[in-house]
Amino acid sequence: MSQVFHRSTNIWSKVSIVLGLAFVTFLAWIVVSLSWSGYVTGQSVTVDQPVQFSHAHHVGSMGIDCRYCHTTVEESPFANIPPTKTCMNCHSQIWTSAPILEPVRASFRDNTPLRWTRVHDLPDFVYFNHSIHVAKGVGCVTCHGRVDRMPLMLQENSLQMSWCLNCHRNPDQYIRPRDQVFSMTYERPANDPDFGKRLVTEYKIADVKQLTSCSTCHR
Amino acid sequence: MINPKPATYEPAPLIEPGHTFGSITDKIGGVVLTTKQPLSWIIVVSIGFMIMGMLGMAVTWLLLKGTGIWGVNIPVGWGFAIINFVWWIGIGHAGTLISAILLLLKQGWRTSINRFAEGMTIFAVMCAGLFPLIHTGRPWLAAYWLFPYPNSMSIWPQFRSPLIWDVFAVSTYFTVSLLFWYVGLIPDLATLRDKAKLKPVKVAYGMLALGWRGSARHWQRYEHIYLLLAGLSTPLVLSVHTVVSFDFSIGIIPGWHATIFPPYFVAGAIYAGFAMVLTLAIPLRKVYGMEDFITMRHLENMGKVTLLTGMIVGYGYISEAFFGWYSANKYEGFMILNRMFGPYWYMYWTLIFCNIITPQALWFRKVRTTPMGLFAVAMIVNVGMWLERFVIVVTSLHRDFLPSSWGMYYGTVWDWMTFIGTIGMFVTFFFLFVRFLPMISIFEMRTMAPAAKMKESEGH
Amino acid sequence: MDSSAIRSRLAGAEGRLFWRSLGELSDTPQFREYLHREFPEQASQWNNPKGRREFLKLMSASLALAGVGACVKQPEERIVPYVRQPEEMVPGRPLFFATAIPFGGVAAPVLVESHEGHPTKVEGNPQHPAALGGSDIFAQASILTLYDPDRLQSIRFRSEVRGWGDFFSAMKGQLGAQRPRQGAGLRFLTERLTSASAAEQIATIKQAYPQAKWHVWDPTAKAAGAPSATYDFTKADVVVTLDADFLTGGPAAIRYTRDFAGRRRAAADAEAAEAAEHVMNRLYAIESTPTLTGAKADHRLPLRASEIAAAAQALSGGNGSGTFSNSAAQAFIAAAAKDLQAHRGRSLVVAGDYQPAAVHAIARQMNEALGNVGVTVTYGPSVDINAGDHAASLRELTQAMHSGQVDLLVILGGNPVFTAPADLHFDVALTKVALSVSLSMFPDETAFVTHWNVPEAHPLESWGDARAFDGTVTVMQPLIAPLYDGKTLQEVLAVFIDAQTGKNAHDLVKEFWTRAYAGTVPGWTFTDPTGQPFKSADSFWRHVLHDGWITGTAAAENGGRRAEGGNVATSDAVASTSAQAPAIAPGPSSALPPPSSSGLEIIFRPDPMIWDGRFANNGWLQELPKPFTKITWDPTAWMSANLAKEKGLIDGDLVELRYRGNTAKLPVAVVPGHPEQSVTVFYGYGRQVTGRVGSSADATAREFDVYKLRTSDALHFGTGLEIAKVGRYLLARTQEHHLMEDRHPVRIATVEEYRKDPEVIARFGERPPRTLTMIPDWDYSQHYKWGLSIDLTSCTGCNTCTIACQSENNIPVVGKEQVDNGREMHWIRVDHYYEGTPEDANSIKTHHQPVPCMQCEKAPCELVCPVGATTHSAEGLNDMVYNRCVGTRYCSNNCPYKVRRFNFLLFQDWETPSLEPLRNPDVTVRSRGVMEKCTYCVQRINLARIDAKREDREIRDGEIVPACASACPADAIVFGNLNDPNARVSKLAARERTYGLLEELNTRPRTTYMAELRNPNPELS
Amino acid sequence: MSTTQAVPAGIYGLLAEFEDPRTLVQAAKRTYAAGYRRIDTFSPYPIEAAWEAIGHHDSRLSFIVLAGGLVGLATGAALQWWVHTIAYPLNIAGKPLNSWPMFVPVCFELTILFAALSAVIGMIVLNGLPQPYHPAFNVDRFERASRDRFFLLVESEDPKFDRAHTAEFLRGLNASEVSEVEP
Repeated sequence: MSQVFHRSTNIWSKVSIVLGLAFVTFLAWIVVSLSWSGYVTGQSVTVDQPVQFSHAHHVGSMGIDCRYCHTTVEESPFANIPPTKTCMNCHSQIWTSAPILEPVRASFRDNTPLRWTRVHDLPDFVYFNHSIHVAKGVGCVTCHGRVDRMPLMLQENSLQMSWCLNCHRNPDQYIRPRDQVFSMTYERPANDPDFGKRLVTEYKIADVKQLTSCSTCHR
Repeated sequence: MINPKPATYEPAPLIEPGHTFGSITDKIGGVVLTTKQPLSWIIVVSIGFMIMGMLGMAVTWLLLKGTGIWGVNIPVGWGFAIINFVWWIGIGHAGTLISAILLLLKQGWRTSINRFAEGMTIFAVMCAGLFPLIHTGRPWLAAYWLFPYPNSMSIWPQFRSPLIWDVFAVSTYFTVSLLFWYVGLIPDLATLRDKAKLKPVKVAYGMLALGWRGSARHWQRYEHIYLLLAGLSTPLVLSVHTVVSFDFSIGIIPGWHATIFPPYFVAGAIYAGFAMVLTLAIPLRKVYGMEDFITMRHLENMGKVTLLTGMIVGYGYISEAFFGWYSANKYEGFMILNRMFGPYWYMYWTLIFCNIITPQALWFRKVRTTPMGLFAVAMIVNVGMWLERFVIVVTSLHRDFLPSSWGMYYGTVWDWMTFIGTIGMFVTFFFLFVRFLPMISIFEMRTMAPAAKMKESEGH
Repeated sequence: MDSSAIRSRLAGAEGRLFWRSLGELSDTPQFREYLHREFPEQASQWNNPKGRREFLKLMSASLALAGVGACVKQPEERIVPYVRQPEEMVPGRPLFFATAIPFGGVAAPVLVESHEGHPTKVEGNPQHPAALGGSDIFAQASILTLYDPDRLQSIRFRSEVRGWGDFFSAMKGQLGAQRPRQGAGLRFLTERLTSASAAEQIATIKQAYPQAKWHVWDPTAKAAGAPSATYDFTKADVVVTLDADFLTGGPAAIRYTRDFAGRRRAAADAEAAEAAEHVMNRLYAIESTPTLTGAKADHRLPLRASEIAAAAQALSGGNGSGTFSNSAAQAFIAAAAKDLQAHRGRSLVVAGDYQPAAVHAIARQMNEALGNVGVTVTYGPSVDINAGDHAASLRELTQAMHSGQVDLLVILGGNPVFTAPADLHFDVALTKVALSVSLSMFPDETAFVTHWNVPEAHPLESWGDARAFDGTVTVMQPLIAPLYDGKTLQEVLAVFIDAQTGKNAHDLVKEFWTRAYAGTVPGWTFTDPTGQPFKSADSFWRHVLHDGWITGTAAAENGGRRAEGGNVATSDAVASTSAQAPAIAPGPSSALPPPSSSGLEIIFRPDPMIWDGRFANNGWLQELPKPFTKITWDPTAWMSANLAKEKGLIDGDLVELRYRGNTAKLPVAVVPGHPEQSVTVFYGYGRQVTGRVGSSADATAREFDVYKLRTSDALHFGTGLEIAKVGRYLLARTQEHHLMEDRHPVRIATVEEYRKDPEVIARFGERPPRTLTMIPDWDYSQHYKWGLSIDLTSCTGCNTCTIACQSENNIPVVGKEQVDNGREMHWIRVDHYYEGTPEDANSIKTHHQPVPCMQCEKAPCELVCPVGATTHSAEGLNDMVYNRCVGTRYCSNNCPYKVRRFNFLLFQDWETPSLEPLRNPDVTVRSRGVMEKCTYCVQRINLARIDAKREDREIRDGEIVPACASACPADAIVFGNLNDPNARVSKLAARERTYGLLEELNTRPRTTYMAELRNPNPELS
Repeated sequence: MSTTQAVPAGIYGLLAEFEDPRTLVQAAKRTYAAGYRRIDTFSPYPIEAAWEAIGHHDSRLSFIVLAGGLVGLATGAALQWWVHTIAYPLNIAGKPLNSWPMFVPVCFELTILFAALSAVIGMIVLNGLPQPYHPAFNVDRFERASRDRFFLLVESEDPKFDRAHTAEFLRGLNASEVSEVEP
């Protein structure tokens, strides 16, 4: 009998080829989409902190300015995490016995720093400079989101290169007046198309060639 | 479609007399379907496999420690890896040439050698393809950063770099060769399906044969695209080694920056390839008694091609030397003198001996028609072609523009293990192929059988 | 083709003018076999069981490792803020502090960059008269020593860990015993010191213990009786050196280089009009071994060390006649003498530190006769508080030790057990000492045999003070608390002074200088830079700490008062030498040491990199290519080509040196221009007890200790050396080939030629017109256009740029084997070429050329990168993106300058924790498998650009200074914006002597060179 | 001629076996001339005359391959142009953003790749492969179709097909054997 296969194999052979191709495509899709996912980027993932510090409370309700704690943001590449001293300025007066603040008091007492877990963590080969962004009208909210609504701090954006490039390629769509940089609630005028462009010229913001040169961020 | 050229003098026949469709089928198919193999096969494959293991070790150590385990340095940033890459790719070319170009040229004698020549191509390209990847400092990234795909960095490959051209050329070349090879196999797989006795074997070959049944309608489309593939492979094979030569000629290093490279590399590739085909064919026909199909005529023709391409390569060397002098460029001039009389002089002169002096023996019909003679020449040419790449890569780099940065290069034990390892890989794969697939195209051999002759009115 | 024709052309290429250099050894089989050591090396790795197990273990993990390498999540990071943040500190921004790094007791004034409280980079102090912003390799490398994990980490008594309290009480006990005997059994041994506060402490101790003795030993100290002189090269038109290397080897060289090179540059670039007052100075170097000074000289006369005195005599005699035979030498000396005569009051004769007092006397005599004193040279008491005959001082001490008179020996710094002359047998003597104390930064040979070891604080951890070479008082302040509770010299001395019990270095130093300010210390009155007295002690001290030095304390300004200041410390050493102070007139020529007629001469020199051995554990210095030979990690015995031929030696031969009954071994380096019949050996290697870097790899290298040959009666040279080949030794070089091969990477002309016809430089090569390209030019007019200019006329080849770059850019040390394999990582290298015939030492001319990345506008490297990891920035920088690089090395192959460096293996040390604070946080730390190269210090560019943009202004010219440029003592490297016509770099780029390296390749380099101009004496050429 | 198996009512067709290519081709021609259209021949190697005889010629593949090639060309050109001028314009070695001469090699390779793929896939699809099961295999002797025998198949679907009459006709074409093919 020279007939090796059953009738049905005609269908099966064709179907399996199609399925096989589909499966490979699927795998590729998985891998690619994984690299964009919050699992890899840490986007919108909350992390444990030694103290359950709530920006929502301090910024949202109390309306404390960003710079009260993050003092160096305007002059340094690095927006500092406040020293325990800063916390104690108030908390030596109020909530002096709140159990939640014990780590802070302990730190101040035994002079041992708090060990916060980094939320916005760029790779070591990326050199981000807060001071210049603040100086050129990039609002805190633009990258960090509405921290005044974050009971626990989380990473609003992916912080991936493609995300950075959105703004470095067309800053006019993102920047705001300098006096609004630290505002949580600022809205760009909707009806003014070249509002951003005017700011770009006014603030002498570097052109796109410069902003997208590799050494601008990598060195 | 295929007829032997009307012979002017009495050449050895392309197929020894007395063969029928059946005898051809049994002879070639028998090698695959038999249950027991010649001892030599078992020995060769096991040795090859062991050497392949050595490759595995070398590559593992490389991934752990870094490229530094090799001899590469500054100024000689490329060493064995690229030499071997070019060498293997070159070898691959003969397969495609035989199956495609000789097909277009209606060279009947290609029929009995194209199948394993194509196999040789595929395995050679596999060996070659390994090197550009592992020679990088960070292979785990190079493995995919060299391909354009949407990524979170919004960064793409740099298409002006010859290395990217390589990526596309080599991967295309591999794919097309594989397709060509497989398409050629389909009817033979069907034969094996029908000829096999055991059900599992029938099923295995049957699935691969896609249910081929020799229908005239199928044959027509089959022949159509087979010709088209040949037509596509021909410019492809030329382009691949041209692109490989761009790796060097796009560079500005004296000894690399030469317009003659593309043709000279292609010729070199075919040269090396035919040498390798001979190296494989001569033992094969002996071990499997295929003298009837791979006749003296084939060997002689291959000898002639080797001689011709050898002369072209020789011309390449001479013109390199000539332009070194004629260009009146102090860097070019020094480069060629450094090759001849510099620290690597022995490499250069050995190369001249292997690639120019030795093949001259092929002028003599006596040599062309003694398998041993041919085999010896082929072996020497294989070595010579490796040396050629060494001379191009290393002696150009080690003394370039600024005397202060001149240096020397020597391969380390890891370089050698990797190189020899790929030879083991090649041998293993090739002999596995010989075991499980017909090493000679059965259906095309049938067309050579006397019974296939038809009157012009009916046949073609 | 006609091979004879080729041969003839080849012969042409290597004709008389250029000769086959050491690099050509790579053609000889021995050398090839030498380079070809990979196999044994790998095999050994394979054979040792540990290596193999590791291999197999890792092998299993590998593929997984390789697979995931790319797409792993970042590990969690912590942020640890301050509890109470210091006032001036802004996290993320560096601070700079002025301090000093003493070298041989003399202060090298520096500014130190500090990130979040840890120092990362040393720069020269721009205000300080002794530095003017320049620095040297030792100052640059000191930062690595600070973080060296091998430093002595605790106080030890007989190698048991003890506390400072224990030491204190132990000493007090000893003193109790000594007091009745007036300290008869008490001995101090220090190196050269210039610290006034320490001087006062010692004086105090000597008052309390009149019988106590204070000795001094520094193996590199100048010859006994040599006067202390400071030179002003800005005023000298003609300089003649008698075996003097004033351009290297110590803090003085920083300022001397600046002055000497400054003169040459000014003259080279003088417009025709002002050419008259910008005469290029002319340097005649008579030297006993090739030095960078000699390499810079317009005329160089190699003589055996013992002949120098005769040469000096002949020179003062006004002609080459008399005692002197050699004809070439006669012509040379005659011409030099004539030139000196012609430049009375504008000339200078410099005698070498290692030449005997007599030569110095003759030199001084000549300077006085020529009226140079007070103009180009100032003689005065040494800035050392313990100047004098070191050998005598040490001999006296060892005699006392041998005869068992020493109960307590306090060794403050230095490593006498290793460095003492062989004939004194210091190590044996030490065993006869009842109790010995050593203050040292490392567990070295001395610490190994002394009872008490006190870890010495690194200068960057110390309060202290020292004088600059010119006498300027320079105060040291710590950048960081002592890492290993190290103590300073003052703190240890304080232990012996009841009044100072419990005072720390800061108290001691501040207290002393405020008293000096108040005038209670004789000899000091201070005024602020404007010449006004300070308002208060506080404002005085703030000024001192801010500037790091005290104005008006230099020799020239108040030599007299300084003399008194120096005399505060009256020590035996000083007393003993003050007799043969420079005042003595030079004796008749008969009194001169006779030129040793026969026998091989041996010349002792400190190693140019690890000095007297103290930097043996400093990887940066170990891997820094030594001048001329470009050898790293090993010492060599230098000799002329003729001597080598005569003895049948080639480079890399291991020879045994027999001298005065002692033996040592050294590998041979044939150095063209070395005087005949003499061999230069470098002491400092062959350390027995030191850290992981310095500890000699193999037994052979431990025999490289040439201190074993050195005797106290002839410290610097002598005759009677015998050498015999005993084998081969692998030398790791960064440059194999020292010929220009007719390619003129360095373009050379004389001032006359250049002034007559400025095009002479351009004619060395062809400069393609900017239109010579099919490709439209990229437009840089809208941005800054960075460029770098390197002046070969000023460059002395001192290597400071290389090591400054290494420090600034986190460049790893790769080790000898890797260097030998051409894998050194220096981003800026100093190339070195010879001209002349090796057989004729007089004919040798030497050229140096620093080579960083050229930042080509049409960069060949960029074109071939498959992943776009190297691209051009808007400002025309050739960016290298490490994190994108996959390491094909194609860019390096295609770089005509070969300035790219590749991490072939994991060269960075990720393990050692103490090295982390060393790294510059503004520069990515590169890992395995990526390419790297000079970036023009883009981190500094970006910082400046950001600051400027925040202030909405343009970057000022000179606001950005790359590490190499700021470190360069010769000010040979200038960086700036080529789009700004007024920028210094643009002006230099416009000069006719500016050219691009390999510009015929049309790579459009942004780094340009200014041709080397020399000023030879027409009579001699 | 004894082996015409007894098969159930519906059969797929009749299969005639021939010894050598010549007879096959003549037979095929005559069958075609006799007005049969749903016929096919099977041979162990390609015989141009055979498919001419049964009036089959399909040239669609030429156009498929051409189309494939052009798509590849376009893809290569578009991709490279987009990457270097739109996606991330960077100054590489001072070359123009759209340095098209350097894009040629990749365009070329992609042309070949796409063309080759479309050729093979086209052939497989048009031939209705993979089709492991075919009624013809139900005839035992058919396994020699891939060895040394030549077959002519007339399908029962053919309007002129008549089980007895057609079989007779085929035997008349000196077929060594005629068998009925199970569906």
